[in-house]
Amino acid sequence: MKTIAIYVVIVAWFAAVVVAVAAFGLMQEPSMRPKQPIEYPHHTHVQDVGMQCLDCHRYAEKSIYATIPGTDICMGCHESVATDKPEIIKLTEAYRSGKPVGWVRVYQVKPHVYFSHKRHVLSGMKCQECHGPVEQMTTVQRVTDLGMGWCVKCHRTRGAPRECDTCHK
Amino acid sequence: MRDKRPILLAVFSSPQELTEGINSMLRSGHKTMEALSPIPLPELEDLLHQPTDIVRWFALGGCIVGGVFGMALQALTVLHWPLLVGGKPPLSWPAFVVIGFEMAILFGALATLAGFMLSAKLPPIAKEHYHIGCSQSDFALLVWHHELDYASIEIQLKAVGAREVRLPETEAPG
Amino acid sequence: MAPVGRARAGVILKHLIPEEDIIPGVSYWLNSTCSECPAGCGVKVRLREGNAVKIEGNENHPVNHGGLCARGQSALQALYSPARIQTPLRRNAGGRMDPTGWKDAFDLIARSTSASGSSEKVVVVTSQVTGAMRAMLERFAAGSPKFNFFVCEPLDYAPVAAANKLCFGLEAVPTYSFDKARTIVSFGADFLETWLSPVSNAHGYAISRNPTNGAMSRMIQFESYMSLTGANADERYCCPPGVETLVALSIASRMLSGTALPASEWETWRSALRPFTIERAAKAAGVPPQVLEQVADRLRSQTPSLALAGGPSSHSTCATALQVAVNLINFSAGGYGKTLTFDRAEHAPVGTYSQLLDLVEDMEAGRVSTLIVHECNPLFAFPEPERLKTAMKRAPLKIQLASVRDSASESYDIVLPALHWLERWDKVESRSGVYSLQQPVIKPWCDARHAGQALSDIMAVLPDHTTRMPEDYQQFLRERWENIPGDRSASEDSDDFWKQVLTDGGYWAPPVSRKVTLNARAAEAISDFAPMVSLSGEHVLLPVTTVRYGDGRQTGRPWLYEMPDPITLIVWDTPLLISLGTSKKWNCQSGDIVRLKCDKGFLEAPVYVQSGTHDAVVAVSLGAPSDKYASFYFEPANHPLHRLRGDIDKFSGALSWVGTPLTFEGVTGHNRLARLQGSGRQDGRGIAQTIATTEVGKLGKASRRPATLEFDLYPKHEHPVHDWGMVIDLSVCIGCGACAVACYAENNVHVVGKNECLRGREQSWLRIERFIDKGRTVFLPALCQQCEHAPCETVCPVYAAVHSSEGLDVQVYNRCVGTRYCANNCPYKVRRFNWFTYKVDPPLEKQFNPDVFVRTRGIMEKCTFCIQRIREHKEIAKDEKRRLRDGEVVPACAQSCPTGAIRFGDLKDPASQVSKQMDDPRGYAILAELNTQPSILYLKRVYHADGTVTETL
Amino acid sequence: MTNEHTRDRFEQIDRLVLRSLLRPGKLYIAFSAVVLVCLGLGVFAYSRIITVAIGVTGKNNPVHWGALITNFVFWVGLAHSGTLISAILYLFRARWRTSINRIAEAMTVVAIMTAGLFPLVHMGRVWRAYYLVPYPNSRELWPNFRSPLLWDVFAITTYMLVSIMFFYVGLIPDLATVRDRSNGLVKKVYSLLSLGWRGSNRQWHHYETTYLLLAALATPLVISVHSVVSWDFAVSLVPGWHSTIFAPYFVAGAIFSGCAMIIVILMPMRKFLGLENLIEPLHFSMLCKMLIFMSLIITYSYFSEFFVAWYSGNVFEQHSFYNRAFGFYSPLFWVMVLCNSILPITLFSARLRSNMIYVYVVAVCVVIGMWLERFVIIVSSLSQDYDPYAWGQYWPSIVEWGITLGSFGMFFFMFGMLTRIFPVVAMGEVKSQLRPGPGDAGHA
Repeated sequence: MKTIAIYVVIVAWFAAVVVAVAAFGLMQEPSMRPKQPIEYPHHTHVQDVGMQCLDCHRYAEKSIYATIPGTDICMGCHESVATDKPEIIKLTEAYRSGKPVGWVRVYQVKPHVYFSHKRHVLSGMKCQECHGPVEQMTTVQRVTDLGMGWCVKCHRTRGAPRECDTCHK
Repeated sequence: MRDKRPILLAVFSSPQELTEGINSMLRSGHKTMEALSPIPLPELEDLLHQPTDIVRWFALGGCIVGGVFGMALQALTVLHWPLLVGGKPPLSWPAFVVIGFEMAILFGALATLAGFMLSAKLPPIAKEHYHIGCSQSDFALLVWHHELDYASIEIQLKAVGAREVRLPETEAPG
Repeated sequence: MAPVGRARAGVILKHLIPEEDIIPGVSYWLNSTCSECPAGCGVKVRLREGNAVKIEGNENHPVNHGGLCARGQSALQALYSPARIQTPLRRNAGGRMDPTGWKDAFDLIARSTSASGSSEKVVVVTSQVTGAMRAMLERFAAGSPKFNFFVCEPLDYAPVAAANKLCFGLEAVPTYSFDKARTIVSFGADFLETWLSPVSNAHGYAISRNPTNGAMSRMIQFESYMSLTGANADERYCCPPGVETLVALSIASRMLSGTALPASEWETWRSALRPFTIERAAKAAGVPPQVLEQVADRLRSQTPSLALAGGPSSHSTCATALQVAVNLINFSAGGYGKTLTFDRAEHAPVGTYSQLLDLVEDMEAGRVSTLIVHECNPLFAFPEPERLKTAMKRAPLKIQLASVRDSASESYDIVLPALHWLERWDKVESRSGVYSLQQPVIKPWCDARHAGQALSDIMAVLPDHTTRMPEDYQQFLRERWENIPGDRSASEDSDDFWKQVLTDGGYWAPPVSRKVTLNARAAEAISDFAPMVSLSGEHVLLPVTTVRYGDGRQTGRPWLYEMPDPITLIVWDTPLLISLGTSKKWNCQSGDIVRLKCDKGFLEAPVYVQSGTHDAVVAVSLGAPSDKYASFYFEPANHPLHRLRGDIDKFSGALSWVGTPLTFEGVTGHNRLARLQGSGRQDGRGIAQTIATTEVGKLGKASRRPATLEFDLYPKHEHPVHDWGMVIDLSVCIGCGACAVACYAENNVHVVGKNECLRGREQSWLRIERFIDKGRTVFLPALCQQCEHAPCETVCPVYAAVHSSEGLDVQVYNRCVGTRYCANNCPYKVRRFNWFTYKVDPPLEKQFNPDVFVRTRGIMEKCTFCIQRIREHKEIAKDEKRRLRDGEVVPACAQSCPTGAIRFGDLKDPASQVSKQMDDPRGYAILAELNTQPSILYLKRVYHADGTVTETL
Repeated sequence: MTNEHTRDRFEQIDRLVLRSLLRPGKLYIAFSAVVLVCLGLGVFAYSRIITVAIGVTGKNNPVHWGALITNFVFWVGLAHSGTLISAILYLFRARWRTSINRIAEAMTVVAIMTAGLFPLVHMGRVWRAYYLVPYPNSRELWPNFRSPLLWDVFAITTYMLVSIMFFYVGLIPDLATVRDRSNGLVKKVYSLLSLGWRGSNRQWHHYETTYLLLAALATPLVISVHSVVSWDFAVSLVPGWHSTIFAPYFVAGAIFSGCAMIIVILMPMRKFLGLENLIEPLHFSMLCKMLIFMSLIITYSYFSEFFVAWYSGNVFEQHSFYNRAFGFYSPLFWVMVLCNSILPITLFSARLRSNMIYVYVVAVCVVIGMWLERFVIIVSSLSQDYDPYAWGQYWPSIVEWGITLGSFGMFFFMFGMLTRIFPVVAMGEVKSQLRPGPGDAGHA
């Protein structure tokens, strides 16, 4: 039994190292649900007000970026709507001061990846296919690691090109 | 060699004495014996019952499995996502030979080691009889016998030069 | 002047696309006009997310036709230079420059000038300005004798203008049409590098070099150092500096006999030219007399022909004589109206050295109260810097108005930040009738003002301000755009007009034809000629201008530092170029620092032995590398212009660059020069190939990717949609290196510094190799050959190097683990490895192309035919539901090429230009015997079999 | 030979060999200190590569491989003689191998471990080295099995595992001996390592078969592994590398350097561990003969390379070899020729061969010469290949010298550790040599 115990200790040591490295790696990953400076409730805007994704993320079908709207877009409504809510007051302050709201990016592809929102939106994909049910979320939670495996899986099932230079730049 | 019968251990000083001891035991009808020695004694192979040699089949099997695995690994992974390199087709067999060969050797060697450990019972599952001098200079013989034979065996073995004849230590060497 | 056209009211200086419609992630191209040299090439600038990321030539522009030189492309590194002047600066009591505000600066100006007497002058010293700025300065000078402006350009072309005034009564520089010329004789003019309008020249020159119709032009160069133009010449004759004049005169003399001139004038010319016999010139030049006779005969028989003079020898005490001789040659050969015209005269007049001397005397006498220096550095070009410095100290107020700090910024009282030309609206008129647009492509990131606005603001606070300067430069500029002289054709609607200006990059008024008649009084410039260089075995200093640093203003641009000089292939440094004979005499080798004595002290710099340099010449290029990003940077120890004796050509008032004798004092040290070419010897490798004109017709049909194997272990692979290919015509590649810099800009290629270059770690994806084949210099752009059987791909263990279905060798940067095996196995050695994570000084990183990954340490990188551009255009085509058009995708190198030597396209499309060129019988693939099957086909350089032969590089 | 005499000899062998496992002497501690300092320097040098970048080495374009890959090939080469002496000589029944095969195998194991580090050390992005490992991953990407570097991964891994197995299987009876002569914790450890070896006739029977099979597997492996290493070069198209002769040439070179290294190691060990009775001049004489043989083979290879380059008429090949002999790296080339082709030939003289100091000097020279051979092949070929524009020169930086020193430190440290842990001579085999066996006409 002692023999086995020694073997176990050795294996456990290596396992611990692996786990430690993995944990360190995970800590480097950006949070799946970052805290936003303004709690923007997607579900209210989509489900209650009936807005569409492209109403704010205006360039998703025109550009590689979907873009986050400036405060002027928000103020188009919030000049008069729900002006007394604390989050809207924050928004109004940001708009008045002209300082951009420091939104924390939830989805960011790696700098070596060429990803075009336009191409994906125009091919008929729904936003939710990648971003999850955003319409039910308050602050957006990331639903994928944006890893290559995630991209490849979808490209394979849909028959999208899988050439290296399709995505890598 | 699970044998519940009692065992006697004789210690000799040389392989010649050991061989003689075995021969005398064989003459007296004791077929179940095991020799312990610090060096390989090929001459015993004819005297003592030898199990069938499975190690070589392990080696052959390992090599075949390894070779096939090596080639299949390359062929299947390359076909999974055929990437064009250097103008070569996905299945560039000439280039695959090297890894197939290396895998054959690796698996063959691993299988040989596994076969060895299996057939030589290393490490032993249960406790085995042992004489500590056998890893240095002593040659020992384990004889499975019927209780009544004890005395006659001791006499016989001492006669061919056994330094001592006793009950073996039931220790696990490993 | 031509009649004034109708005014169009209401031109609004606004962009084609309003700012609010700009979409992040989409590229926009804005037209503008390059102000890096007075040539004024049209450019277009690519914008992404508000940053200017690439600058390219504007295909519609009549000057450069789409090409852009290395210096023009480096403008982005001045735009984002760490040495940009970010706020107004004023000198404090301790002599240091403190940041201040515009208002404070103007207050200070007002205070400092209030005490000055009413007779003291206010002088604006400026680099060449044309168009609206020029008009403003002219209005300023017209206001009062007290106000003056002086255009300070190291390369002034004053002798050309002076000679034309003498000969034709036109004080102008003509436009040269190299494209029409069959014989080009250049007396020292480096017209492919810096002379006048190099991109325009190169464009025309390449057209004249078309070998297919059997009428390839012949270029003959007389010069005393190896210039890029000389290296391209079919016949190059190395003569002592200054002797070009003698040669030109003798040729003119020989050609005079058949010239149609009134008898009296003919006689005047004849007597003036009598002393200049072919024999005399040939003896002085060290060439057989038959050569000169033949040149003269060719000029007459192989017409249209073109003679021109420039370069250092045009800056001599007999500069005007040389230009008159050239004019006479061109007149005799009937070139006027064909190969050179005054229809679109180049280059508005520039202040000459004698005028500058007057200004200095004024300053010394305390007659100048305020000196405003705009985007130039008089200290750089003035041969007596100490005198100028002292003189400047007499002026109570010295103001610099510049976008980037230069080497003299410390000597001003106030430094005002000017907008870079990529940040401002303006109208440029580098050739008469070519009204080029400058429009802001980015929002200014410094607290800078338009130079025109700043000048008028300064004027407003000056005492005795009587001139009616425009208060609002923007308004003034608008008026200039509304009132274009001579325009009768464009649409009445100012909105349409403005849209057209924005789309084309300017407005090109129809050329106004001007005939010339020769005036015999010009002969006086010849008769007064005295041979200027006495060759007594001593050495003469020859300041030269190169592709890299031009006239010296483009220092401080990392791309240009890392760009090898096309002749010496040395990066960063500007050594003294000497001949092999000189090096033997001095017992020194390349890299040895020598000390040379001259009238004004010493010249101490490393030497480089360059064949083709005359034994009597020590050639030094202007500009020097500085790590401070300053423009007009020079090393005080070796700045050639400060060693000039200050001789003046009396007809033009130009400063003579030739004639400073040098005496060797000894070797004082060693400085390893980073020369990028390991060896220039081909030894039968067949990398750069040439063919004689007479042989071209005998060539059989070429085949791309020659099958060296009858049997192949592996089957061929197909490219289903596209198969990208490139054809590089070595016949028209002049080696200017514009493509290499374009590649740096487009692909975020790192600049690594001299020390890393010395270790062979330069990162250039595209390089210009220089070889000699059959005695002819060949410039060979070497880049990834995108082999079909790529040796690099097979050996990569992780599929970082793979072949795309479109025939590209792509490199997946983040997959690379850095084994570097691919680079070993690349026979073309075009792969580059990131030995470190290279950093750029902010804000230079704003120029980075967001479509290209910025590689970090340990990654192999290489050219992929600008795959990001292919991708971009495929996306556009997909949006428009069409196939890619031929010529739609143009890699950065091909785009920038002034001569169109690089063609790119889809080989899958049999109608594409590249597909057709792939059958060119001159085609060959480099190292075809390795069966790598490159996608690049080179076309052999065609040479005249009876041209001169070069033995060594 | 009486029984008692046999027992005495057996026990004497045990005593002699196991002495090295006793408390370390001052000499060993001093030796370890020196090699540990070297190893530390190497680790420090490598830390420069990690913290700064691979650019701290002297490598450049075109010489992308330099001293680090030289070390790799060098150590792989050294790793070969162990298995060669052990396995091939075992198959050939060369009984003189028994005294030295353990040391040779230990050298193999240690050298291949040292060698295996170098591809990692030289990588630009070592933290991505796992891309080379074929394992199922979400990216659905596998390594490129067509790359010689991947062949290397497989070959070196296989070779390391098989060498360790071979070494270990040979050790099992001796480990049992150590187990039986020790007590306490040490006994526990050796009990684990010896896997409960009893020396029963059944175990010996399987042991013999296994050892023979492993030897039979290892022999083609030795040849294949260094062939694969040579194909790193031969499969490429660099002139000076691209040659069909490379596989046998490299295998011979590997054996050559390995034999020399064994002499280098064996001679002091024999002296300081008091193994004169076990490792006799005969062994050195045999090793010298192998040196001569291998030297002749590689000398022929040198000649053949140059001849083929000249005879081919291929300008690239011709220049590459001209450059090798007369270019920037020519001094190294000629030192290499002296060390590898001229000095070993002098061992034809029996008198010189019996002069231990001379033999030692020659062996050291051969080790140096073989390092230079790899350096010259790698660096001089790369420095001037196809495109003259891209020609360049390379010289290792201090970091590379530090790592090279560190690799020697590591090798000798690990080797020293092994001699402290495992019996340095295969006791069981030596013992069996003491009795006349079948097929052996009275040797020993």
